Amino acid sequence: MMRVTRQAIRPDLLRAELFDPAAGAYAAFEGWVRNENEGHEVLRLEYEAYEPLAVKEGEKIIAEARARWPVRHAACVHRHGLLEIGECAVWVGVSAAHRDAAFHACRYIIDQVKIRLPIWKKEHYADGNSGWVSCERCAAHGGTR
Amino acid sequence: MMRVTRQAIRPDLLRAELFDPAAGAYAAFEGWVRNENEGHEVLRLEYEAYEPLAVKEGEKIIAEARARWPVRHAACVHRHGLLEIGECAVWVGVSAAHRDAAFHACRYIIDQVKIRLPIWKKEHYADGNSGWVSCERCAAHGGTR
Amino acid sequence: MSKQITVRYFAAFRERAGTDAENLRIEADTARDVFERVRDRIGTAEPLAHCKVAVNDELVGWDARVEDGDTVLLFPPVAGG
Amino acid sequence: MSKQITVRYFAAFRERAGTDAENLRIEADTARDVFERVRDRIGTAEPLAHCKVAVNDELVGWDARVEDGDTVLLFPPVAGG
Repeated sequence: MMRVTRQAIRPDLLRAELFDPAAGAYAAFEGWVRNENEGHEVLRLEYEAYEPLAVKEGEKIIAEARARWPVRHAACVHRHGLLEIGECAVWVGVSAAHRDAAFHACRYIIDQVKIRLPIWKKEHYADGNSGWVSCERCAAHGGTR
Repeated sequence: MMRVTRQAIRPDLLRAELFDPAAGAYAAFEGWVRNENEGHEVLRLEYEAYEPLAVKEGEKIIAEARARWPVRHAACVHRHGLLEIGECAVWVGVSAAHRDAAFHACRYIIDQVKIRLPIWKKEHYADGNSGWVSCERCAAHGGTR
Repeated sequence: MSKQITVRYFAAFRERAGTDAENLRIEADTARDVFERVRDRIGTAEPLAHCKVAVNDELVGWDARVEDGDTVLLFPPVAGG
Repeated sequence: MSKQITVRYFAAFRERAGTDAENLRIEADTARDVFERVRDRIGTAEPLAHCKVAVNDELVGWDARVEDGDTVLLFPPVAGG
């Protein structure tokens, strides 16, 4: 399940969708908006997403993870719009019988989401400037990290 | 922060304790009671813990993780008593500037918790039998996995 | 032979082009041709390898053919998460 | 020279011993000696390497010395998580 939304992400509700009596392990990842990037004080982040393709590509990534590791359920939600420091920009959750599969699938999904989804972010700095985060920096440093 | 408790684990509340404006990544793990182990249908699990030492050893594990990876906050809660299928037996949460540290620290903590804390579990089976899960099986297969 | 192509711009490309989308009549066989045709318009020196392209909502390679009436989406380097 | 040792049993050991704890007057220099002294009582063939021991709430190795008045905690193979 992949969703791209302007609504606040609710990890507590999303987690409940992955419950399964055969699942002994649950691994989750969240990307939070942080207050600093490469020495610049960041005030907020503006995410732009092309929803139809972001959803399609996200579903593909989740299917790849399911094919590689024996997981029960896997899901990802990416938010867009204007986000404040501390807000959740992306959530990934995976339930599985065993923890090894849950951890690996969770890591795979967030790593791929960050480099493949048509989503962009603009940082708004304390000095009044703003700038789009580019892929080269992104590849080396991550976004919400 | 390490806690060992008979109370139900509330991941939503625990997660909030790890918020940090400098954290761009949050990784979490939960062990859920599953309905099957090695071909036996499991009805519930009974955890026994020796609290004083479990807390002390857990704090040590968390300190080791903090020394190895640059994390902002790391915490673990292990429950004991009688747990039903689907209930959360253990929770680990880590916030960090970057996701690599969050994932590694989270994995390290749960791996060590499973083999070092003075905690035992007895499986109650559908056929009326019950049995303590022993370490040899545990080392190979995990408990809640 | 010129084709009618709708080009859509995103993020930094959209800001530099000053528009979300435009209809162009251009000579173009591939997605790459479309990008090169508008490169000045979106004022970027970004190498193609860092950008992505979709034709009619399918992510494709830069060698993908474009046909008359297609919509080409030009994506600057992505940065999700 | 015999010592007064309080031995505490956990999980499977507790069930087999039929008690949480007992006070023993035994000849024992190390934690290993205490374990061997009660091995029959807790009816286990578990190798020492799979078990853990604490003296006065500190996890220690099996070679740790025990003194008169110590409390020795015997832990069967753990299985947290």
